[in-house]
Amino acid sequence: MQVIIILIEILILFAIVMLHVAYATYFERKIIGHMQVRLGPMRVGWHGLLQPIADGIKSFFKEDVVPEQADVFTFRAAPIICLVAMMTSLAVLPFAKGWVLADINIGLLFIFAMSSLSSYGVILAGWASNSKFTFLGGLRSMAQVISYEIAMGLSLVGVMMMSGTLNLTKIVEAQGASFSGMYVFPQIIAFFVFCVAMLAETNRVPFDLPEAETELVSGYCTEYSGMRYAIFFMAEYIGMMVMASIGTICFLGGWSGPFEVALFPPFWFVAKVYVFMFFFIWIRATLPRYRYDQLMEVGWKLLIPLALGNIVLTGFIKAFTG
Amino acid sequence: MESMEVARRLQEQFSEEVLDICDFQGQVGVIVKRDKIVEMLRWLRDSSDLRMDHLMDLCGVDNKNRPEANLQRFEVVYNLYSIPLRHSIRIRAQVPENDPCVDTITTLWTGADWHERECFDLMGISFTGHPDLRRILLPDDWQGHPLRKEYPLKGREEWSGLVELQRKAVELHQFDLGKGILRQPAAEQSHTKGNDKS
Amino acid sequence: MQIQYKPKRNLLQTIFHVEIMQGMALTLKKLFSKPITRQYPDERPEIELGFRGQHALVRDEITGESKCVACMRCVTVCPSRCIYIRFHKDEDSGARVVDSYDIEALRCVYCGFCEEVCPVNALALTEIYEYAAYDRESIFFDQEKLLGNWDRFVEMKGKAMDNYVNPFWRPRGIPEGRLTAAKRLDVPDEWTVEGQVVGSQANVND
Amino acid sequence: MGEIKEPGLVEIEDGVKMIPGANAILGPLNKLVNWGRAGSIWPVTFGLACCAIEMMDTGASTNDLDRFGIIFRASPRQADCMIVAGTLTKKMAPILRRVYDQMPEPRYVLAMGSCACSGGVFNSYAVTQGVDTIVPVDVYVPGCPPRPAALMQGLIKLQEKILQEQYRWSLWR
Amino acid sequence: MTRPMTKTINVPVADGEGDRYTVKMGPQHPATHGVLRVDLELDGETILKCTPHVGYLHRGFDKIAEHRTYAQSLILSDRLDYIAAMANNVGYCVAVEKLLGVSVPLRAKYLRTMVCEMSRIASHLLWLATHALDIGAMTVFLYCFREREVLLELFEELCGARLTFSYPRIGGVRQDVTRHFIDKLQRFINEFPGNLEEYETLIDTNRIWLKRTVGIGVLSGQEALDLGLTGACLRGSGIDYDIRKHRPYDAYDLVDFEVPLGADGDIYARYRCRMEEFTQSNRILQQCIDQLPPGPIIGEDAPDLVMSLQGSRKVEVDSSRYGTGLVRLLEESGEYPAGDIYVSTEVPKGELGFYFISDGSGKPYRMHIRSPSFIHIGALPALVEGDLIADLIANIGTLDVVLGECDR
Repeated sequence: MQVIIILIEILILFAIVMLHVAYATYFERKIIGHMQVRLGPMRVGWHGLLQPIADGIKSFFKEDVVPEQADVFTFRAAPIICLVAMMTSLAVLPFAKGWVLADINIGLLFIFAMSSLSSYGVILAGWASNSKFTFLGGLRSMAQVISYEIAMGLSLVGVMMMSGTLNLTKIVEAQGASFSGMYVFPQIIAFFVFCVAMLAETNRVPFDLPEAETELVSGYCTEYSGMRYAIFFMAEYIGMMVMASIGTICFLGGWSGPFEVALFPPFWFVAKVYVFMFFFIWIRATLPRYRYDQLMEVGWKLLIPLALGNIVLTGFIKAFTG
Repeated sequence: MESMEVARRLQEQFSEEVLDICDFQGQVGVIVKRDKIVEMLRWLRDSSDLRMDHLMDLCGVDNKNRPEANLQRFEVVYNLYSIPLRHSIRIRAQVPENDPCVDTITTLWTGADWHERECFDLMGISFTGHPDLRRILLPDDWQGHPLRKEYPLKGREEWSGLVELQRKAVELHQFDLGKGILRQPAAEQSHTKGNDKS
Repeated sequence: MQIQYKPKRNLLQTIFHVEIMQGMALTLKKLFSKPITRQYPDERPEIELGFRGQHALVRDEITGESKCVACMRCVTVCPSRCIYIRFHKDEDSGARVVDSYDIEALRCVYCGFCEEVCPVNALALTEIYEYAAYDRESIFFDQEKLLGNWDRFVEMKGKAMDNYVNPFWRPRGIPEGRLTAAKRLDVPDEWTVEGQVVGSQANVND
Repeated sequence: MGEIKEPGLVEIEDGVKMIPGANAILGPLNKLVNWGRAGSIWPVTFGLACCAIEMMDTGASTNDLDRFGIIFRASPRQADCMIVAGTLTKKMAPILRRVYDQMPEPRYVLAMGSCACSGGVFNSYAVTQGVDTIVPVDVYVPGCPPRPAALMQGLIKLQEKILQEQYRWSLWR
Repeated sequence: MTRPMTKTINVPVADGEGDRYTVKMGPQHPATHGVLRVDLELDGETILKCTPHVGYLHRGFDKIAEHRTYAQSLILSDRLDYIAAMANNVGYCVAVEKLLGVSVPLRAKYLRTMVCEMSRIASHLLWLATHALDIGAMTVFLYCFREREVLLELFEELCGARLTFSYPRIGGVRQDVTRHFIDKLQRFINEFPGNLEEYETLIDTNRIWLKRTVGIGVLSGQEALDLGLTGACLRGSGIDYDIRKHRPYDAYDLVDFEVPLGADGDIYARYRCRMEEFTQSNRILQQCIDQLPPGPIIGEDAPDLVMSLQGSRKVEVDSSRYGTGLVRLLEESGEYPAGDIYVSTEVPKGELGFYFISDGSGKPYRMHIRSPSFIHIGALPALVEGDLIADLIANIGTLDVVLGECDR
C-alpha cells in the first residue's frame, strides 16, 4: 500500500514539475521578449499560452535522427541519464512542511551527487554524437561542472555550519529559528558565490559555454533532434528549478513566509523559486558571455577563495557567539 | 606631389621598364614591363619622398578586345596611395598571353595575398613565389577562368559538382514525405525564361 | 581625434558590480515599457507611397485595357531582364499593338527602373507585397494577371486612387520640362523644384 | 540507400499515408499534430545574402517572429523549416543540400527572395537558377528582398499548408 | 525507417598527431556573418592555424557588369554590401561620374552625403548588434535593430525599398526629400544619442565585455597597413586614413566632422572608434539638414537610364510624342570617354574602390571592385592564431565583414 501511495505521489510530482517546466519556457520567452521591447509568443493560444504544448507535440512527432557514425547506445542513453538524474533530485526537496517524497538525512549531498551525474549525460552526449562541436561542448561542460561544483559545495558549507545538518527540511526549520529568519543575510558572501555557481552549473548566460550558440552551434546537443532534444531541454529546466529550490531552501527560508497560505502550503516556496527563475532570465537578457579560460579563472581564482573565506568567517562567528 | 610628377620620377628611375604614361580624368597610369615589378613597387613604397605605403587595389585585366594598341594580352593593375603624402599612382604591368605570370608582391604587402589569388582564380594569371596560390572564389575543381573575354557569362558547361548534386536531389526526392516542388533543371520551362542573350 | 575611454571602475564599483547593476536596471525598466512590436497580420505596417512591390499594368479608365505602347524602354532598361513583350505593328495606323506582356516576378529585383522610364505610365510597382505562393506559376505574371493586380491595388487603396501619383512616374524634384507629356502629373507643391525643402542655414544665393 | 518501411501505413496517394480503418482516432490526432507543428516552426538559420538581413529584421523587436512560436535554431537537427534567404551559388549548393539532408522529417523549405527563387539578376556562371533544383520548395516569397511582413505572410502560408496535411508522421524510434 | 544521406559532417574526433584536430566552422554557422567558412587547426581550444575560405557567395559581379550598361549595374552595387547599400550606390555613382565626366548639383551632393551617413549609422548598428550577439549580449542586438528599423523606414519613404535602394543616379539622385522625411530624420537625430547611451550602459564598461575585448586581436598600425586594412580597423590602430578627409567626394568637404582614432589596436579600440563614428555621423546628418541648399537634384548632362550603346540599335522613342524622356538622352549616341579609372569612397566597412576600364561602348569593359571585407577576411589569420575559439568569434565581429561584398 505504502508503495502505491509513493508511486502516486511520484506521478503527481512528475506531472506538476513537467507542467512547470513547460511553462518555465513560456515564462522565459515572455519575460525576455518584454525586456527586449517585443512581445514573445502571442498567437498560439491566448497570448501564446499554448505555445509550450505545441512545442511538445511537435517535438514528439518529429523524426528522431541518430547519426550514422554515432555510438548508438550511448547516444540514446545520454538524454535519459540527464533527465533521470535531474528528476531524482526532486525527490528530496521539501516543498512545504511534510511535502517531501524522501526526507533523507543527506539531502544536500544527494542533490550534489545527482547534479554531477547529470553532467555525465552531457559529456556522453557530446562524445557519442561523434561531432566536434558536440565534443567540445561536452568537454567544456565537464570542466565547468567540476570547477563550479567545488565552489557551490563550499558556499553551502557555511549554511551547513549554521544549521548543523544536511537534511533540507531541518535546514529550513533551523533557518526559521535563527535571528534573521533567512540565511541570506549572515551568509551574503556564500549567497553571491552560490548564485554565480548556480548559473554556471545550469549552463546559463554568462556561463553558457557548453551550448554557446555563436561558437559551438548548439554545443553538446547539436546532433540531437526531436524528442531527445526536448528531453535535454527539459532536463536543463528541471536543473534550473532544482538549483532555484536549493537556493530557496538554504538561503531564503524555504516555505516560510510572512503569513501562512492556508490551502496551499508551498505558496512561498513556489514564489521564491520563481523569483530565482526570474533572476536567471534577467541575467540572460543583460549580460554577454565569458570566454572559456576566463570562466575557469572566475571559478578558481575568485569564487573558491571567497567561499573558503566565508567558511573561516562563519567558523569564527560560530566560535565566538557559541 | 602630383601623380604626374610621381610617374616622371618612376620613369627616370626605371627608364628601361616604363613603356608609356597615360593620363585620364586626372589619374595617371604607368604602363610597365612585368620583369622588375617588385623592385619598382618596393622603390615606390620605400623611397622617402614618395612613401606609397597603401596598396589600394590589385587586379587583372584581359586586354583581348581593348582598342588601345601595343598592349599585351593581360595586364596586372596596381593602385597605390600614400597615406602621409596623399598622392596616388597606377602601375599597369603587361603580361603576355603565352606565359601569364608575374612576380608576387606578397613580400611587400601581406594584404596582396588574396588579391593575387583572386586574380589567379578569375583571370588565370599566376604569381611566381606566392605562398598559397589556390582558387579562392570558385570551387577547386572549376574549369576555366571566368573573367577572360572568351568565357561566356553563363559559363560553357555546367560545373560537375552541381550536375551531380541535381541528379542526387532528383533521386532523393522520392524519399521526401512533403509536397515541396522540385524542379527538373534540365527541362527548359516556360516560366523560367531568363532572356539573357549575351 | 583620439578616442576617449570611460574611467576604469574602482574597487567599490567592482565589489558591488555597479556597471552590471546599471545594465540590469535598464533591462528591468524595459520590461515595463511598451513593446514596439507591430502585430502582423492584425496590424499591418504603414506602406509609404512609392513602395516597390507587386507589379501591375495600369488599367486605362477609358478603354479598360493596358496603356502600354510597346516602346520597349522597360525591356531595354530592366537589369535582370525579366520583362517580355511581344507586339506587332497595326497595318492601318502603324501603331504598335501589344500581343503579350509578361513579367517573371521571381526574377525581378524591384529596382523600379521600368516605371521610371515608361513614357505613358503604363507600369507600376504597387504597394502590395503579400503574394507568396506555393508554386512558381502563380508568381509569373502575364498581361491578365498584371491588370488584375492593378484592380486589386485600386481596391486596396479605395477612393485615394482618384489622383494617384506614383513617385516613380513623376520623381520628386524633377523639373516638368524634363518629363514626357504623360508624366506631367499634378503633384503636391513639395514635389516640385520650387517647393522643395531647404535647410535653415542654406546659402540660397549660391 | 534503403526503402521506406512504414508498417501498417498504406499510401493512398502521393505523400499521404493512413492506417486503414483507424480514422476515428487518428482524425482528431492528426489535427492536433498539425496544430502543434504549425504553432512551432523552428527555422534553421540559413542566411546567405541580403535577404538574411531582412530575416534577422523579421526576428527583431519590430516584427518579432517569436509571436508565432518561431525561434531560429543554429543546428539543422532541431529545425523544422529552412528559410533559404539569399543567392544560392553553385559553390554553396552542396552545403544547402547537406543541411537539408540533416534536417529531420517533417521538414519544409521556404525560398525567400528573387535570388533564391530563380537566381534573380545574377544570371551568371556562378549562381544556381533557383533553389528548387536542389531541394523541394514549399513556399516561394517574392521580393528583393521581401519586406519582413512579406516573409511573415510566407510563413503564415506555410502554416496553412501544414494544417492541411494528412497523417504525415514519421516514426519515433 | 532508414534514411539515406543523414551522415555527420565530420571525420573521427582525433586526427592523430597528438592532440591536434581540425574543425570546419561554417559556411552554415551562426557566427560567421553569412557564408564564411573557417578551417581551424586546434590544440584543445587554442587555434594553431586558421584558414578562411570564401567564395560561397561569389555571384560574378565583374562579369555581369561587363554585360550591363553603367546605369543598370547600379543595382549590382546594392547587393555588394547589403547592410550599407546606400554608401555602395553612392560610391558606384561617384566612380562612374568621374569616368564619364558628369557633374553633380550641390543639392544632390548634400542629399547623397545625408543618405551615406544614414547608411553608415545603419551599418554600424548592425555591426554592433551582431558583434554583441556573438559575444553573447542578445539584448543589444534587439535594441540596435529597433533603431535600424527607424532608419530603414526612412529609406523606404525616400526611395521605396528597405535594403536595396538604387537611390542615387549617375549625375544626381532619384527623388527629392519631403518635409515629412526631414522631420522624421530630425527626430531620429535628436533621439539617437540617448539610444547610444543605452547600448553603452549594457556593454561599454561591463566587465565581461571588457574581458572579451581589451587586448584581444591586437594589430599595430604598421601591421594593419601591411595587411591592407581600411576603415575603423585601420583607424583603431592609430593610422589616420579616412577617404572622406583625404579625397573628399560629395559634400564631405563642406561639412565639419572628426575622424576618431584609436591607439591600442585591439577589439575594444575598434569598438570605441565605431561608437565614436556614430556620434560624428549624427553630427554630419544635422549639418546636412541645416545646410541643404535649393536647386536641381540631377545634373543637366546626366545620362539617361536607358543608356544608348555604341554600335547597337538605338532605342526607338518618338520624342515628338513623348518628350525627351525622363532625363536627356546622350544624343551623341554612345560617345563615351575611353580610359581607366580607380575611384574609392569611404563606406562603413572601409575603402570601397571601383576600378573601371571603359572602351567607349557604354558598358564597362572591365569593372573590378576593391571591397574592404575581402581584404579584412584575408587578415583574419593574423588576428586569431594563438588565441582561443571564442576570440575568433569576437575577431570576426570586430572586422565587420559582409560576405556579399567579400565574394562579389
